[in-house]
Amino acid sequence: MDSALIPKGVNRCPLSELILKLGPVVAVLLWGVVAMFMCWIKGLNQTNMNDSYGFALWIWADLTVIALGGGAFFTGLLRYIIGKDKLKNIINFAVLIGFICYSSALLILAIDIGQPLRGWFIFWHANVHSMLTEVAFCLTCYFMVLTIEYLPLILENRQIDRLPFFHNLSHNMHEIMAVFAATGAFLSFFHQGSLGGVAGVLFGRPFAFREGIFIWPWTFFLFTWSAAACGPCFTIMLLKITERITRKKLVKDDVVDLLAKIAGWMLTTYIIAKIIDTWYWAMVTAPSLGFELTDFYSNNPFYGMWILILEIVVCGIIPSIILISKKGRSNPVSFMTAVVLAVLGACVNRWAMVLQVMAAPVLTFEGWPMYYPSWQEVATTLLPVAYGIILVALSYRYLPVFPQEVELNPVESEDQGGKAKKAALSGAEVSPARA
Amino acid sequence: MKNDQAKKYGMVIDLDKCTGCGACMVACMAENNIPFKEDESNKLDSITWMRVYQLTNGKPYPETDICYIPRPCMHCEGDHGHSPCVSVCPATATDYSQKTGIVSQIYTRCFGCRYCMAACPYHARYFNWWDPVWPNGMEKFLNPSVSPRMRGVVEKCSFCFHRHQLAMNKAFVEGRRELEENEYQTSCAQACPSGAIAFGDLNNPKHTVNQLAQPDNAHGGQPKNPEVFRLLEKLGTNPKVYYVSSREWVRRAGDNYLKNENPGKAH
Amino acid sequence: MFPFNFEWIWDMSHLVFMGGLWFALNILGLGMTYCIIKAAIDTSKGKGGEHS
Amino acid sequence: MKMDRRSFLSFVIGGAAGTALSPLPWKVTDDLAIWSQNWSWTPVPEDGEVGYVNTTCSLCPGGCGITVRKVGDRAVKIEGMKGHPVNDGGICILGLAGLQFLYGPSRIASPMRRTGERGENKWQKISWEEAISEVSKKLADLRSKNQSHALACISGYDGGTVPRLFERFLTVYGSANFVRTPAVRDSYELGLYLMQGTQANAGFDVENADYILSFGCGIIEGWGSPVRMFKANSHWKETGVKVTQVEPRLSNTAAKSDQWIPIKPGTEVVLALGLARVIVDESLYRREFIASHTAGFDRFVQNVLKDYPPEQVEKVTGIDKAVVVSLAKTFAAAKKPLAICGRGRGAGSESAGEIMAVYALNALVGNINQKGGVWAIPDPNYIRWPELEMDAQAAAGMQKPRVDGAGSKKYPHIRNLLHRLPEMINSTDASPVQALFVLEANPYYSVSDSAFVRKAWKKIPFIVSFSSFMDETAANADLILPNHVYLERHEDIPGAEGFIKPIIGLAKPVVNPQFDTLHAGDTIIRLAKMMGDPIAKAFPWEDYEACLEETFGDKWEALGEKGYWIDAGFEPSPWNKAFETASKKFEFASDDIGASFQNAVVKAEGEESAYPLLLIPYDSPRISAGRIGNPPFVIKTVADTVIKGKNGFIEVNPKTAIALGLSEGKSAVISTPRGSAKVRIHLFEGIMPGVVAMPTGLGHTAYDSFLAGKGVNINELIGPVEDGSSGLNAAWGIRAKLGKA
Repeated sequence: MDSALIPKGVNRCPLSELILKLGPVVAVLLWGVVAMFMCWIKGLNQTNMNDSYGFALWIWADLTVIALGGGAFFTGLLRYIIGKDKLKNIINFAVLIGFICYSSALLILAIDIGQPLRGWFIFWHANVHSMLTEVAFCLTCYFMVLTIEYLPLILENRQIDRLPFFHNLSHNMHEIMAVFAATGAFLSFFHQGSLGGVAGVLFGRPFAFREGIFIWPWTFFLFTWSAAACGPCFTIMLLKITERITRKKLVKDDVVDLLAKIAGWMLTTYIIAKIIDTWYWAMVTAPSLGFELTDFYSNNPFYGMWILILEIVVCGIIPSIILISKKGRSNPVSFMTAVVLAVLGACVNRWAMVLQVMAAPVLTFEGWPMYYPSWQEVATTLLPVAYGIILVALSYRYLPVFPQEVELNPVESEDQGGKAKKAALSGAEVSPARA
Repeated sequence: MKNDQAKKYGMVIDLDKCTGCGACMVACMAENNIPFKEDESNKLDSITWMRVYQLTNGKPYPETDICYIPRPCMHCEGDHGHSPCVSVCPATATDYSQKTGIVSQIYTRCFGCRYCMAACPYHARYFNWWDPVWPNGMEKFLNPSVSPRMRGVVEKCSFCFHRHQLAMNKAFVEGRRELEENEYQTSCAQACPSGAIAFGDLNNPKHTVNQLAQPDNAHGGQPKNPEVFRLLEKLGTNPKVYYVSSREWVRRAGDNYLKNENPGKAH
Repeated sequence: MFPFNFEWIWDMSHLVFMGGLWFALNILGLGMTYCIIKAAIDTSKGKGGEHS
Repeated sequence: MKMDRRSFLSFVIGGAAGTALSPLPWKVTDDLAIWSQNWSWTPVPEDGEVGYVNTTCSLCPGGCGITVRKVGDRAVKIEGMKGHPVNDGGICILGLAGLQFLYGPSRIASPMRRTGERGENKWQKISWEEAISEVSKKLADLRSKNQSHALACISGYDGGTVPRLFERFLTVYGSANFVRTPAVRDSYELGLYLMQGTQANAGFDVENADYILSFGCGIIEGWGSPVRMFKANSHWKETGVKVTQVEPRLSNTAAKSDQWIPIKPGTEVVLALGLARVIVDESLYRREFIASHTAGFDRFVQNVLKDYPPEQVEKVTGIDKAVVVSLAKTFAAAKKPLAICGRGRGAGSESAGEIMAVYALNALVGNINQKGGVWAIPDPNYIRWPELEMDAQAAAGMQKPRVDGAGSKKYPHIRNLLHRLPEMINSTDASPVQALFVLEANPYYSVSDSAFVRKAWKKIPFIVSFSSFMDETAANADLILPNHVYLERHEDIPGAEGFIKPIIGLAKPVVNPQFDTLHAGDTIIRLAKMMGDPIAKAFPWEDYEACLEETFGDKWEALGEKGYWIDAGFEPSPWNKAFETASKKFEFASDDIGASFQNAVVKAEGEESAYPLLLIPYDSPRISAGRIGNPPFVIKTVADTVIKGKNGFIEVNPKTAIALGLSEGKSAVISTPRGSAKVRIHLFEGIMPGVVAMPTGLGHTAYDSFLAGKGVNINELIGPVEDGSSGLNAAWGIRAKLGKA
């Protein structure tokens, strides 16, 4: 039915099957949309946030998707600036994931603020000293970059590509993509960093506060670093899930391995830096403000010492070791474990840097306030997930997201099918497909 | 900026006198059009610009002791006006006035990101989770000098800044540029039946607050009076609300100390 | 954001921050303008699409 | 086909680009932001000319002067009146919230007649003419059946022209049953009468005392005139006057005191007499007073004090005997020590024994009518209306004994015994009260043993409430004749509780009446006129204002200008003229006094075996109890360890709680011989183990949704305990048990 839109040389399930399978996802999406409008119309009393938890699930989700969407900028940086050419086989997917993550982040921000109709004041009345201003500006600009990076892929749709103008536009954009990617990397460095700065500059909150260089607290660099480390892992994780769902190999192992190896080294260096940061904070920064490390961890189930161990040891050191060793990467189980743990690590780090910052009492006569999200918060947080699944599914169906797909999954009816399939089976030796 | 004209309005609250009666809280609500809901028992979404906390010395009966501590906005000066909340507001909706030392909040500019609340260690900032609703007829007692806030914005104690404006207007008409101490008083300071709250210009040696707190401006306004302390002094927020207590455990409760730390007046 | 917004001050923070911002925006804007114009020229020359 | 698609795409993209470049989206964005800054449902207060009106607050007997700020014709803020002799600019939490009464949702907007069952809250609006004539008919009917004495009036106050008009109405109608709600002043009056022979109110020169020994007085919770006491407390801090607070719970007062001595509840009198014993024993008393101006000292010493050696005191009160001795020495060593009593706010009476034991302490140190001591303050006797002409019916009615028994042989010196009323009604088939007026009181809520009160209430056929608010009493009345609130009416407010100078405050209308209400003074005058002679004759005034003006005569103008009248030069009578007892001396002992001391300790109701704990009520400065329901602002200040949602908390010492297996926040059931209620546990180190405490003023069923349904009305759990000698309700708590819910 929609075969005219589907890229040449690939196999796609019937449209009806797609619609059937996406049905539940669309339902979740609609649930999220209902919750979103409830928040907009009735106000944020629909949430379980309160004056102690001004930042909660949403801001955590925001920081997390941006960190995990960091795969786009880092892969772009490696591909276009550093020149890791091999990565062009995964860059489209990375950009797609990045686009989803960033558009989701912007949407969540639009729900999260108390006066969405005035949200643009953050630009108009910008306070350049605020980390959040930096976040907003860089985030928006980088979202533009992602759109610019995603656009050529859309233009490569079989039908659109037939129009000469769009074909040329796509071509031209590819030509100067390095410029956009460089801008994107610049912007990403700052907004990933300023998201870390958001917590790090809070000198009234010793749990979050860090010293640093010039105006940037250490968390600024740690956030950028961890996004560069965990973002690619997230891209790989989603790639593996996509491959599992489509029951196809979409990107060759050597590409994934390269990305994973780089991510592994990033994660290793990150976790070393993070350990130093934590140690300095626990031994110097916090004590100078009257706090001992144990003061920041409570015996309640949400904010126990386990969170620190989980973040640094389980989701930091362990995946680092796996990802930097060839053996670890070559075993599919340990490889996936490492990738998932790295992703979880970013989530846990952002959780601590948002929710625990809110919860850890500063005044001596206050306790640990507890928080659990309302269904409206959960629904609006799941909304981007549903939206992401749909966008991945549609992009996969109609756009040439994976350049190696045709080669790896030759369609039997075509002439060279048999050959290509044999080649694919022989694995990594196969040279990359023609441009 | 002419330094000789710069005021630094601040408060000194005598915790020996404070009885915890709560009059300051209601005086504030009545003056500043603070909304109220049917259920205000969830203190995490209950707007109280001025909130009286109850401290205990943690000792068992009968050695237990209680102290009440009223907590308005501290109007932190931080480091040269770099107060925790002002510097983080992305939309310049809150500002530190070098002229008065008052941290302002522009409700119509605020778009409700709540970053300032995350920044404030004193929980002095409140978000309007709900549309403010006054029962039919009760909107009649609203004070026209203070605009009621719409849902979705952050609000906090303003040191009754509108009273400063009114007093300045009056002084101007009378051809004066300076205010007398009693011409500008916050609603809570005026109401406190115990006279526990003193308000005035910390820079003016004639004002009670200066005499009580003896702020050391060379050291971020730290009090020279040994019975005076500020909340969370170590964080460097440099608040302009000072507390007096003759009880050592109360002064110690004002800040965090390491287990073996001697709570002297360390710098 | 603009010098005519009243909270604007001509200080280092604004120059660095807003300078960076406008710089990035300009690259993106100019880059896209270049691509679009070039695509239009290419198209008029008969390149691309079904014709290629 | 190809061209079509191309042109369509061009159209869409071009259109979008065109719209984006036009001013339209920017204008819409801007307008939306401006709209969000001016939401029509967020009120904008109307501006206007600012003015100030001085008046007197009558929310409690404190008698404070207040200044109301007005903008146009709206009252926007209440502040303390500067220079007022009682509160000099200060104001309390309740007074500050006064405008919430004026403009509040529980105001009654017009006279109303009940249409459903009592308490169903079904009403029919009626005219004032109709309302008053309905009362008139009922009363005429009652009177014609020689039942005039079956009319009763429960009033929240008895000083000033309004309650006196009501009392006058009852008298000329033929009923002696004007009953004022209880207060600790009943006990003080009794003590002053028995020991000094004077009919007077007690004044305490707290500002000049140099040591304060308080037997459970809520100095911070609203005892006496609250703002004056706050100021005194600060004055004590400044001048180094030490305060010792004796009570089982670490109240705000105890927290502010220099020394908190926890005591087993109800044994304060034993401590007072024990202290007296030490003072006598060690000859620390002031001889110049004892020797020349007292009578019965030896008898006091012999008869009473032999029972209270420090060891015995320790056993009964739980206070270490060394503490008892040192406390006595500290008290006696002070130059101007002052002992005061009256639990909490003083909203209830105390036993005669306790009051007189404390008086005796003051007498031992000679601070009767002295600087820094206890003064007898005479009534400012300014209401001098024409003599009543009583017809036979009235005279006959007045001969009948009061329904509460006050002034009878059994209770000779007492004027009001409201707690006895439910019992008197419930103990007979036909209620001795056939018609009830309720003026500025909320007995349906505030009289203890609520279940019993409700039973009695049902037996009263005709109940008229004069309340301004839909309180529990109004909600369960048959007819409501709503009074103006205090900010809408003229009224004289004589006296300020515990104040040392005779003073009369004047309440003035700050704003016009907001609803179709009528001044209770006018209502009673109009009722009297409608009932015709001889009742009408007793009310010769055209209206209440004329009455008030005539009452004050030449003082009226000055009163109106200043807002109050004070006998600034008042000094208490010197010792040689002060005492009007038979001996013309301060009497330490008489038959009445002896009996009081013999019955000194008032036991809590209930068996210890069944009810191992003691439940005591406590007053919180942030919860108004009694006739005034807590307004929204003040409710907002109540801690979440007192009310959470609708749940009320009970304070329990952790030791007690552990023994019962209860922890913080857990639901529990508190049971007493009078009732039981569901509560939540709040662990509090400041309460004596074995004692549990609940706040007064909660558990309302009426008023507005801000107050109703929150917490428990402690009167549901506590019943009256009569002081054996005086008949006053001296209940200070009740035995109780606490179990898991």
